[in-house]
Amino acid sequence: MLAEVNVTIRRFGADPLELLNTMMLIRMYEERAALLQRESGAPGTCTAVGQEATAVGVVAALGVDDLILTNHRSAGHLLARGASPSRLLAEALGRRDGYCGGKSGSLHVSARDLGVVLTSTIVGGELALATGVALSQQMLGRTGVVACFFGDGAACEGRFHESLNLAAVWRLPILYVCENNEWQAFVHRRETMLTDSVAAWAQPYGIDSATVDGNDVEAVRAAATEALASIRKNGRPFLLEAQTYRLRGHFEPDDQGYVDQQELASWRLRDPLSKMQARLLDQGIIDQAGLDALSVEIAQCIDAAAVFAIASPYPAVAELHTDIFA
Amino acid sequence: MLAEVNVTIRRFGADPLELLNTMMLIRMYEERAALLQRESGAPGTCTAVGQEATAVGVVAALGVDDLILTNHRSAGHLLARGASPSRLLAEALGRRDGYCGGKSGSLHVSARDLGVVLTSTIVGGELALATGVALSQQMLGRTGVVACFFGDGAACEGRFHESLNLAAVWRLPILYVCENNEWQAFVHRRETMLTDSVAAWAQPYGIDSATVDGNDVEAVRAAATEALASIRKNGRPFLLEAQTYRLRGHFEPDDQGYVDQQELASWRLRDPLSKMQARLLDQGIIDQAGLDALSVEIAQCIDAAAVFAIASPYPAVAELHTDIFA
Amino acid sequence: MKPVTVLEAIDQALAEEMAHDPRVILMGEGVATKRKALLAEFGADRVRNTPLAEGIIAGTAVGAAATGLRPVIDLLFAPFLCYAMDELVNSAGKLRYLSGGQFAFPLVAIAMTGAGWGVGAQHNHNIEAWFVHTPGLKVVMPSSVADFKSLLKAAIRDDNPVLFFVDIGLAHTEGELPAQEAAVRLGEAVVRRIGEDATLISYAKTVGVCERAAAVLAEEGVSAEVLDLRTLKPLDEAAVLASVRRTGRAVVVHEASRNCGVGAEIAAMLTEQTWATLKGPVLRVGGPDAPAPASYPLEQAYVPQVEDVVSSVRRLTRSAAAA
Amino acid sequence: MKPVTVLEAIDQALAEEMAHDPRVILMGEGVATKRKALLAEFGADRVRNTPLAEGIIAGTAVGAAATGLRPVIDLLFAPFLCYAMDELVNSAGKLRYLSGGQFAFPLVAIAMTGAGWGVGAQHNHNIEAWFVHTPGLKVVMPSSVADFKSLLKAAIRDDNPVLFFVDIGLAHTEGELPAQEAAVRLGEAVVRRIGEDATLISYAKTVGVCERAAAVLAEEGVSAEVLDLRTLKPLDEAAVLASVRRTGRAVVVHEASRNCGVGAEIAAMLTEQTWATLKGPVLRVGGPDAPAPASYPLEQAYVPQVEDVVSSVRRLTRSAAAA
Ligand SMILES: Cc1ncc(C[n+]2csc(CCOP(=O)(O)OP(=O)(O)O)c2C)c(N)n1
Ligand SMILES: Cc1ncc(C[n+]2csc(CCOP(=O)(O)OP(=O)(O)O)c2C)c(N)n1
Ligand SMILES: [Mg+2]
Ligand SMILES: [Mg+2]
Repeated sequence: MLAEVNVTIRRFGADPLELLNTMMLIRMYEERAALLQRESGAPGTCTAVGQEATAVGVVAALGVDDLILTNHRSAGHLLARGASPSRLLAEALGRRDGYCGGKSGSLHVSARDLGVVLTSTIVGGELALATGVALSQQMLGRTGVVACFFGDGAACEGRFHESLNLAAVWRLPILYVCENNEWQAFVHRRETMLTDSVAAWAQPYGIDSATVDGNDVEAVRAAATEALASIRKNGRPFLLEAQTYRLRGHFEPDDQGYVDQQELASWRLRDPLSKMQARLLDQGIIDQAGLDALSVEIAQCIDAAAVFAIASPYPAVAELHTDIFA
Repeated sequence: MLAEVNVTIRRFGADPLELLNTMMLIRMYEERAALLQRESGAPGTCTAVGQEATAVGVVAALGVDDLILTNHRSAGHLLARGASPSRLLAEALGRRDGYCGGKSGSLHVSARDLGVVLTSTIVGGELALATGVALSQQMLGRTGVVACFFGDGAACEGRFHESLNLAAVWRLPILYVCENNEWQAFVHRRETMLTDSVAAWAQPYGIDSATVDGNDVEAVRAAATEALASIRKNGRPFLLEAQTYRLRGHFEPDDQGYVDQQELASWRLRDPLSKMQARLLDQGIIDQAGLDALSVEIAQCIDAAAVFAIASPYPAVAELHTDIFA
Repeated sequence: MKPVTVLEAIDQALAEEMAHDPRVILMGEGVATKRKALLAEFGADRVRNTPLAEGIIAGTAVGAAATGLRPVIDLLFAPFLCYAMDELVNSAGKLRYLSGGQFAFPLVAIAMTGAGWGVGAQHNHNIEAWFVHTPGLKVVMPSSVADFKSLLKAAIRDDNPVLFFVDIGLAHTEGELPAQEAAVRLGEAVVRRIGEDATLISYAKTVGVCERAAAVLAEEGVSAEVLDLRTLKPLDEAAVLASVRRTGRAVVVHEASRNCGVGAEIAAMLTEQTWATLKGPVLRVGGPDAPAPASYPLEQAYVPQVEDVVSSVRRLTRSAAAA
Repeated sequence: MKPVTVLEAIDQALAEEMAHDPRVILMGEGVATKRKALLAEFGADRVRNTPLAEGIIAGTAVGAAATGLRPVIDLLFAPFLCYAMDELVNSAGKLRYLSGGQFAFPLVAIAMTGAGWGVGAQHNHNIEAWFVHTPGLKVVMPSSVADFKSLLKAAIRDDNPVLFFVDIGLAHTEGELPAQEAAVRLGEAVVRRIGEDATLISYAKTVGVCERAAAVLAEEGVSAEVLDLRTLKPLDEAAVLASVRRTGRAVVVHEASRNCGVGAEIAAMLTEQTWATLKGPVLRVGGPDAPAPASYPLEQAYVPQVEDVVSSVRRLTRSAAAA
């Protein structure tokens, strides 16, 4: 039985359960992707376990016309946007039914139909491309805002400076979303900048910014909603920094031996999924049985995705020579 | 009669006349270089007419152990540091007796003996190299600070961001000197950034900064002296922004047809040479006759330099293949 | 018709394509200042001065190209492309492929290079071979006024990223534009002079060097064909092969360093594919493996000389079995 | 001696050179995290994690090299060099020349490339030919564990900027280090297998492909010499010429795209210089002119295959006058 292939943009309603649900899907997807990688030696995967609230909170605030640029840690953004776990996993495994026909693998997945465009695994790549995408929006009279996800590491690349400055001067409709997860591969953010908040770098360009608890999905959604409103109203870019933490390693496998165990433990206590589950249990929106049922349902979906992905054939060798020129 | 070839670093004393004197030398040098370019089709020269107070003020504040990195508009920095007008002009004309044997031409003149190192005409190049030079100073226990001259245009390049951030994190002894001359080749600075002051971009990196009237040589010298003291005391980089104006065109010849004539006129009134001359006349430090004599003396020096430069032969064609590898 | 310079031909191409297609926009450091007529005709929205930052200029072009615009960017001098390599190579050249064909990148990046202005190696570096070596990019480097115009138009209409190099030494040369413009496609070489004994293969400024060499050779009774590649990628292999199969001798001439240059590719390709008909080795005349000096006489000596080309042909014609 | 991997050999070379010369420092994203032993031995001053910004890492290295240090920078994957091109090409490669010899740039930039990890074209792009084409830079790309160690040491002792490429496919291969280390200089090729009928010229991972092809050919009675270039610039022309003058047949093999690759240069050079002794055209086996796909089987198919090399040699040996 193959999982259905979803190509429609997910529209989030007011139901907070949907936020939780999506975060759980992402978590289980990424853990499965990591497992598959270990078992079958699939191409190197970067997960964003611990950062689900940022992905879901921001994407939930977007409209269907808005566009997304993402990077090497894209699964959360794609799944929140409605990507099919089956096709995403197929792509991660380099299979024909993946979003990019298997050519991307897990590192540069775009899904144009979902408005997830031009994913680059060059750190900073998304910052350089976002201005162009936003210029198209602006000049071609499209209303959608461009949400550009990037890390605290990308903020150290020169393109961050060039992109923010140009976006400010040209008043481009970009929501810069910095997922400050305290890590830049194997380097702690603290070693790379004197400030703790990347948002502090936005103001001198004339870009408004805000910092939000990136592990609180409802807070992120609210902050992103406000930021988007500000962009649409003022016709100026905005930088939203989500303060979060990369709970797994840089890529799979990574024993995280270099991570301060106390810091890691303290952030584990702030796991965005547990946080939201506790909140919804607390508010009586769901009970433990409901949660368990949800877990089972999502696990089944991920199982089906894995079956689909593994069953999907590799692309034909002739594909080596296609899609080079238009 | 050839002008003497000066290879010693100029040491500025307390005498304000020396500042004026040096500014006049630079002005006459650059005007002659522009003239020679027109007449003899010498390689494209960028002058910094109108910015002499910045060059002289900063260089006068440097010690002999300090190093300088500069760019395409380097004549002022070099001459203030004690470069021989003869050898500099020879270089601009691509002659054998130039500081770089004629291979540089006017655009990338280094003079290692004067501590003017690694001049790059790639805008932003000096920002990328300065961190390394400063790292050598720091690691090899040298006390000299690295003065890095760059324009408002260079501040738009990503390397500005990368350089300042790294210098802040590694506490590198760099005096960043932004010569904000309102122009970036044929683009007005106003078109390229929302802020009027590049110094505003320094603070978020944790870099102290100051803005100074770049057309007042004594003010610049005082500000640079303070900045250098701060660097030596705190072991942290500093950004000094000199607000000035490019009175001639981007390069020679340039009719400046694109320049707002009112803006240009208003800055002509603030010519750093006239300003300093008026001040010294006013203070009775020099009289008009003294000034006239000074002019004549410097003009003779520049004449001699021109004779020297034009008499200097072109490098032998075999030089095409030297100095490639060490 | 009044002769126009290469720079004017470029302006004409830009103006005509911008008039033809509202999606065509022009961006770069000073384009709106220097190309006032374009600014006046098409407005500040479509003719955009940018901050001084080649990376984001290129990145903006790449992002815009993928989403509906057809940007032309003026990156001034070829060495400045070093700041835009990620956007050109890793994004424009690869993201169509890596996305399984979801995006196309119709954009043109213009840059000047070559000897002539004495500006030195940080303004003059013939790096076209880098982009020929790189997947997903096209590379154009014309030699005639007419080609500058028609090939720039073709580059703008192409749905792929195109690097368009302007040889500085040609910038102010004048030429006639044909009354009836020929529709040239990218990837078509042209024979500049017909010959039978040897083929001189070149592009940009050194096409002229080859033409002068051919004239010298003609006096010696050697008839040299001069082939102007015009587009370096895709390479008009058929034209190169057809000529060399006929003449049996080839010299490739360009100002870029020989080492891994376009001449190396053509020499290797010709040797592989025309071995049986070759009367001698394919020879190369190219710039030295050195940065370009600013000093004028050195800079001139950097460029392949007529005499070098002539003596290469002599080497091929005088010894039946050369080397 | 216990066999070590390529990555361990690199670590040993770094450790030994840092011990040998206090001016040697190591910088890069994560070098202090990943090379803990070096950090422990030489301290945080000499083993430096950096912000994520390849341009300034390279620029810092270039500035430091000119003023007394001997930096080694780890730029991770070759495509990331796109962010450091200005510093490597315009500064390290040109500022010695443009300054009339005032500065030298003793630095090494390490980067991985090549198929093997399924990471796709933004991590895997064999761009060594760019740097071979560029003045003022040296380029090293070893194939054996012993060479990774000795050539990295030689690169660090060289007074020029050196690009040191690590073929990903070799990273975890094991090999013995010689008890008595040979002092290898940059610019020396090595014969991996002696042969008489054809020379297989290669570097990095495809040296192994050539060795396997030579074994297959041996069964057919064809004796192929395998030459490992090791250094791509300066190229050991003498070794290449000596071998091909003897065998009269040559195939150049590398994973990088053929178009303007190192194979093109060698083919062109050989044709020019050994024309009289060549028994057939110099052939090239190289990667396609396409970005590297992530999908594992496609990525494997991207790499030159033993069969391609074998059939190229067969083409040369079977037809007296090939093509
Ligand atoms: C230009 C470039 N340099 C280095 C890398 C290798 N790399 C991949 S992810 C990563 C860390 C990125 O850090 P950050 O931007 O904070 O994003 P995060 O991974 O934390 O989400 C690095 C160094 C890369 N892909 N591109
Ligand atoms: C990377 C790069 N881009 C463009 C140029 C061409 N160019 C030379 S000077 C200049 C303007 C520089 O402006 P700024 O940094 O403000 O310095 P200024 O010339 O005003 O002193 C430009 C665009 C260059 N040399 N290098
Ligand atoms: Mg991070
Ligand atoms: Mg300026």
